[in-house]
Amino acid sequence: MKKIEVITRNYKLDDVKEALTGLGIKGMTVSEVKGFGRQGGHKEVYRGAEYQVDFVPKVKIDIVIDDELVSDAVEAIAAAARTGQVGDGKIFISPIDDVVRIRTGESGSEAI
Amino acid sequence: MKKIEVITRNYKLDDVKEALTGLGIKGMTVSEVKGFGRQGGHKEVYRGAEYQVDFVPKVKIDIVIDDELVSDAVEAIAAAARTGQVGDGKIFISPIDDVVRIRTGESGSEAI
Amino acid sequence: MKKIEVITRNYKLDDVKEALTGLGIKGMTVSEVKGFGRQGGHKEVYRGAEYQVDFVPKVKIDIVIDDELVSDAVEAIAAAARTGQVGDGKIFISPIDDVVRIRTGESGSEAI
Amino acid sequence: MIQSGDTAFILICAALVLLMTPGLALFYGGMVRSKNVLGTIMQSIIMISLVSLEWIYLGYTMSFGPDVAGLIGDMSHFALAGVTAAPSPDYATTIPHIVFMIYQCMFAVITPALITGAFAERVRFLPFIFFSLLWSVLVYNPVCHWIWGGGFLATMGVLDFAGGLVVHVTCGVAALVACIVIGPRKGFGKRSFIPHNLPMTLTGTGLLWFGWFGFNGGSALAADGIAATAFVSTHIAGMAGMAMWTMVEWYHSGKPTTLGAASGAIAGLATITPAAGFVSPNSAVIIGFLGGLLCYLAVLAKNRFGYDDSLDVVGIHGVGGLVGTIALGLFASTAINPGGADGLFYGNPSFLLTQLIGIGVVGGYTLVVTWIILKAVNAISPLRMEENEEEVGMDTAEHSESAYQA
Amino acid sequence: MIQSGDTAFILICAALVLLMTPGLALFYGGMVRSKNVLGTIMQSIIMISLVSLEWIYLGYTMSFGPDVAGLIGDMSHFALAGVTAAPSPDYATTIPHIVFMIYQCMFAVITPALITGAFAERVRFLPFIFFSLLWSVLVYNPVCHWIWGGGFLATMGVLDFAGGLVVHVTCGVAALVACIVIGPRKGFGKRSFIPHNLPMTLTGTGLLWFGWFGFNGGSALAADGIAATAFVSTHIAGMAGMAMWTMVEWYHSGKPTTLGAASGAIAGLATITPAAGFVSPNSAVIIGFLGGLLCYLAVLAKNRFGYDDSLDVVGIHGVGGLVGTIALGLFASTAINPGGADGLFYGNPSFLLTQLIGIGVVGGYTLVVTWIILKAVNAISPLRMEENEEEVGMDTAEHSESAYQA
Amino acid sequence: MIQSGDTAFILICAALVLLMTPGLALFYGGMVRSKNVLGTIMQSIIMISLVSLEWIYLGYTMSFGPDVAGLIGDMSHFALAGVTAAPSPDYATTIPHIVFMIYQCMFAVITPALITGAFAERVRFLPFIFFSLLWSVLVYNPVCHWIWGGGFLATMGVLDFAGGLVVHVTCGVAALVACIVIGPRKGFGKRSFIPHNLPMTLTGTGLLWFGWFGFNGGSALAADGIAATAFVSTHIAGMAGMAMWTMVEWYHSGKPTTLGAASGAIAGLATITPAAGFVSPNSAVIIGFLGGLLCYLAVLAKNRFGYDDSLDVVGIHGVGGLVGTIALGLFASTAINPGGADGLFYGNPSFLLTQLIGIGVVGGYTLVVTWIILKAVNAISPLRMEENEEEVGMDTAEHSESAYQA
Ligand SMILES: Nc1ncnc2c1ncn2[C@@H]1O[C@H](COP(=O)(O)OP(=O)(O)O)[C@@H](O)[C@H]1O
Ligand SMILES: Nc1ncnc2c1ncn2[C@@H]1O[C@H](COP(=O)(O)OP(=O)(O)O)[C@@H](O)[C@H]1O
Ligand SMILES: Nc1ncnc2c1ncn2[C@@H]1O[C@H](COP(=O)(O)OP(=O)(O)O)[C@@H](O)[C@H]1O
Repeated sequence: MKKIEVITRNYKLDDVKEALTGLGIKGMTVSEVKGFGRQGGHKEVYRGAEYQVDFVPKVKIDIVIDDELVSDAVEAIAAAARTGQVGDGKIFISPIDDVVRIRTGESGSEAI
Repeated sequence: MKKIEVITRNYKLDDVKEALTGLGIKGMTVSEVKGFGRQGGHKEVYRGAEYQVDFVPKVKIDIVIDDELVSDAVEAIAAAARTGQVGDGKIFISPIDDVVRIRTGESGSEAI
Repeated sequence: MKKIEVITRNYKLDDVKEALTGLGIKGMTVSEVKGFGRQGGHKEVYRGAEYQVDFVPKVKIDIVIDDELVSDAVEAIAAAARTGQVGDGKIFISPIDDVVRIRTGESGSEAI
Repeated sequence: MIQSGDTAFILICAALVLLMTPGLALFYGGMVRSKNVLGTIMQSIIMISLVSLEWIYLGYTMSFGPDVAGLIGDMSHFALAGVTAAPSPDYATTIPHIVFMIYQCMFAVITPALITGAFAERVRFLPFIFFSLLWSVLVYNPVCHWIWGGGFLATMGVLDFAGGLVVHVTCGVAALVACIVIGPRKGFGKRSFIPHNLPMTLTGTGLLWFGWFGFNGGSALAADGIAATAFVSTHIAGMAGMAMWTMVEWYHSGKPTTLGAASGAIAGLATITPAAGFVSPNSAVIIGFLGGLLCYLAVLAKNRFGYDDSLDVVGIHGVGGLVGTIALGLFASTAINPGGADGLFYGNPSFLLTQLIGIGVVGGYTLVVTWIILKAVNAISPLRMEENEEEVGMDTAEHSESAYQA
Repeated sequence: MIQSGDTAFILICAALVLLMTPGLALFYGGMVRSKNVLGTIMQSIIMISLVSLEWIYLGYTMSFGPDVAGLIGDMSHFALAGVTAAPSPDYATTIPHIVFMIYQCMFAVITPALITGAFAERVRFLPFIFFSLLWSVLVYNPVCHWIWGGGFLATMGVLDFAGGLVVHVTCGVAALVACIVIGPRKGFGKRSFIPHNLPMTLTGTGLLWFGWFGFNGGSALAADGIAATAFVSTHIAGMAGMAMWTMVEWYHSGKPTTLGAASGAIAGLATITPAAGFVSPNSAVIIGFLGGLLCYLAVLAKNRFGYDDSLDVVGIHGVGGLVGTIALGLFASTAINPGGADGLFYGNPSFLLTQLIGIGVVGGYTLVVTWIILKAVNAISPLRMEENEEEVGMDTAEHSESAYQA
Repeated sequence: MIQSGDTAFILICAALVLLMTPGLALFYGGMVRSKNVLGTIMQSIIMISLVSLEWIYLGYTMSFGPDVAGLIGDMSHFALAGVTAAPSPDYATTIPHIVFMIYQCMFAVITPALITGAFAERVRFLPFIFFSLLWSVLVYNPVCHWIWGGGFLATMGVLDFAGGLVVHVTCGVAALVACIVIGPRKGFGKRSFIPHNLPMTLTGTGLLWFGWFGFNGGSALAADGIAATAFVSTHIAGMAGMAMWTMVEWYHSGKPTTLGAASGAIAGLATITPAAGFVSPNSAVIIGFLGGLLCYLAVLAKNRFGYDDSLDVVGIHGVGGLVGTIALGLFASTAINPGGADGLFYGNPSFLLTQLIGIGVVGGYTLVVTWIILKAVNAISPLRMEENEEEVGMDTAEHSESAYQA
């Protein structure tokens, strides 16, 4: 099994979710993050004091799936999240040793 | 070493924490996430406009531990977090190559 | 490629970011987390009811980089984040199978 | 004859008392968990429409209409018949009758809103509406009549300047009954119920204090020396309550908290309410201190008894109203207000007895009728949310909304 | 001669109306996405300085200066010349002239602030300032003069107690034009625009209601029976609007929402505004119900038409002002206010016609002039934010700030 | 004789000034980091109890009791002896004496609360309480007596309508001394201290502006033409301050910010405070502009000097009070207020000199005594939090609370 971590623009969340459910993927976990990258940040000014804010709001989507689904999922995600502008984000793929569903105690592919 | 990622109901956090400290595990890192899964979401209405909100609040708990502790930990977590209702969540286990304790520079099992 | 996960004090974020950009690392993703560890928590009191709050605010920084950069990065991070007090946090290193840049579709080291 | 100064004052005071209801919504809303904040706010603000509507058709005439046997007002003022821009011959004769009516309306609105703190985070909206409406009609209106509308307690000489009995004791007793009948929140005693937004609670406290000047000061029904006395003792007791709670808590649990300061202020303000226009500033200091101290102890005691009066309506409003009503029996002075009475400390023990009877009657009546209403409503439509809806929270389960988006 | 009671009342009412602008800022601010909350608040509060400055040099004299041909006031009161602490011979003769001036200033401030809800989350600050200033001068001041400053609509007998036409119809029509000219938000119809902080919106609602007592009650310009009538009908219509919206929404979409309760309250308050001092409390109940119902339907209808009136200025203020102005033609009664008129239901159909003419004139004028102003401003400096700035949000793009830090 | 209009007005004004303290708590609370928001709010609201208690026993009689050698009031009014519902023979003779007393109390409350912005986010609560109490007794009470209680500065002819010297200069000077003695926040100059919740700050701004009408308008102590003048110039200077700061900042740093608009408003309001009832509306425009401009420059200058006046008490209140007191020496006109004076621009340079002497005396005295108090308190109980407690934040370290829960 693999974990796919997607970091992308907030407002692309719904599109990515739909792309994934389109592939029959039924679960994912989302968190709000701040990203630093080529996209750059912006200036903020408080009573004359300037601050450079380098972090921009992003959303992170974690999906754990079976190995054979990975390439389709990555393609679908990239298609859904792409705007072509700097800051579209990344997809990271990493290994998962095992999964357990808490409710039932099932493990492995069963549990996803 | 392994990383155990637990995604479960917010109000189970304290129970899971106690289960883990009961096994002598002394550290963990928690974040608030939103989950999409079989549990389903709910409808929201703002001035007559209806929205389907698919994400439900969950908590994510990351614990890095030595390999030999993994199975005990998983069992304890599952026992503590289980309600038997859909939405109890998942446990993901993944490999960790190394750990460093920032304060001392220690690494490996020492650092946990 | 590796993922470096840093969990450290909030106010060290800027220092760590500078240390990493000093090494030419151009991207990272940050989230707010709560940590449980040796540092301990504090007591809160609401209308006479006492609660022990075991979690302290921390920041988590995820950086995906090529393998050869890892040891330098870890050293730089640890140096930047260290105060010597309990609670400085941890660095976790884990394997990444692949990376995709959404905007371009590039993958592997290219995509970071 | 209409006096513009008095009219200006009572109109603005009515506006101030109206503002207390959203103030209360914030005070309570900050103390619940974030998934219940809208539901909690809603339980307060909906009273503005529910009770105001009831008031103009039923409440005003039941409370202030011509007296029937000392028990209730008759229907003469149904739908505000005879309530015009001319002064009433009976009440507040220097301001338009409708000004008196609307000022009193604001009191009727906030009283059932106060009760909601007792069963916060676990009640369904529909039966809650039934309960609040019935309670306003069957408890608030009669008690208001007995004391302020020329009913039998007024005849007996029971005094209540601005609602120690009419507002605080009734809501406190109702709160106690309600939180016992409805039962504790899921996880009570195991999970921690920590306020989700204390700055919101503190904002509410500020608005409540501000509004309380209208509540107590305006109860003089004129911009005169009595209003001045009431206004001053309100501020004094509020600050004394805050000072006392803060000090006792600091001593007792090691730190002074902002929620404690806010709670002490509300305790002091509630405690002075019945006495505001009848006592000297120096008595107000003592009454405020007493309020702060005894309400703090009452809130601590609750944790022993184990009922889930979630936002401490009993401990603060109930005990505050009780202590204030008794304190009035001790500290009242006709030197301050010739229209009032002398209390025990001014040589008149019988007035204290009168006040105790007032408490007994109002408390007993409220207890019984509230219990009956709760049982009746529960029989038709259960007040308690279903377990998993309670888990999900009132905001989505009862109102299909979320309070906050990142 | 100056009456201290009246002066006290109108000064405090002016303060209450001032408070409505920050109240509105919170009401609107809570409904936008968090990245736009500061920009939204700014669009309201900046009116306090922009329009007040305009008012003391131009607005007051254009609105209330000696009449020129029924169309506009002359420049006699430029820079408040002749506006002193002595009473005006023409307006509000029991209070200092400057009190009348500052009270009216607060109305001029909030009106363009109300419009901003229509084009929330997508407008650049500089051209927005141009638009608001021009609109105040070219729309608000003339219309205000026509109705309240002795202009031709006043002469015709058009009545507007506290701003159904002057404030709500003008801002509603301007809102409609503006949201069509400026176009919908990026992603409109696809992404969901969910309020980021409803407790903020509810806090704003509370402050607006509180301030509305000053808005309507103070429009009597004295602390008298008319003020009492206006105050009471304001409260009654607000609560009836809230009750109606809540019930209709509960029935129609399955749950009563807090945003619905707040919206209904504002709808009821807007609807009663033109009628407040001219109708009986029982008429106010009906007017409030009508406001709640029709504004609800108007907001639903919007979703059909597909224009992006983001915070429903048209549906709530425009429709509210319209309905209230017509309702005044139906329910006005000289028994309540001898200085008013009798409406259709009191045997005088011609007054209804007068009101309809008033609506036609004010609506038509506002529509045309607003459109011209928008086009002119757009030609000089485009109102609409650039796409990626809109994505980033007004707070950082227009104001270099962030509302919240963890 | 008691006038109901005046009594109504001053009572409501007292309520408005009370509301400024929670307003200030929000204004300041929004500007700190989220871990310190409760501690910051607490430092303001606790003044309501601390200083009110001090006021009724000591403060009122020291400030307004019978004069002793031009320096201080005697103990005649200890515990409000002789302060009743009858008017004072000396002050505000148309309202009850206790109304004057409680109105003045609200000023005494907010002044030390204003200082807290200077040393925000780093002071321990216990020594802070000592400091504030001593400062109220040793600085506020004497200065208040000198200027408003018939002391030597009043005799010399120094004028201060509503607290430019008594409130703003004293708190500004104390702020400067305090932030230097206490030292900068940990990480000052390296880490960024960004406001955690600007909508909270803007809410506070709205409440402060609203309350300021009571602060300045009520300082006429009657609902008359002077009150009208003061009310109007307050609004005008507030809006002019906001306009000026916004424009200067826009020009200077590229964007107009909401914090800038709020800061400019407060600067304008503070600047007009000493002058409010003595100057014409047109002068108020200029004074407001001056306030906005000079306070902006002062805040920028601070960044050069490197002291950590965290929330700009010196730059806004100190400089505002200073500029306003001088401006009064320029713009005062007996045509506006016969009880006032003529300033330089009205042909009377000596009055400007008098004002400068007033500034010198008040500023010098405050500086020295504040420094002594700080040193004395530090010797007994160090004001500064320990390093790691400062890191953890005041909310948990000092008050065992958290402001927000998800
Ligand atoms: N090496 C990295 N490790 C972790 N996260 C990264 C890394 N590089 C980029 N990111 C995340 O991806 C986001 C987008 O990256 P950015 O360089 O701005 O644009 P793009 O994805 O178009 O190349 C960043 O905001 C950050 O959250
Ligand atoms: N494939 C997945 N990848 C990542 N997170 C998942 C996945 N499936 C479920 N989750 C997370 O687990 C939570 C619970 O899953 P759900 O399907 O609702 O119930 P259950 O755990 O009882 O099967 C989800 O809300 C989501 O956060
Ligand atoms: N085993 C672990 N797994 C995951 N996170 C951990 C673990 N141990 C510690 N942490 C994280 O590191 C933080 C710091 O750890 P702590 O034990 O307090 O101090 P130190 O890092 O100095 O040893 C914790 O707050 C927690 O977020």
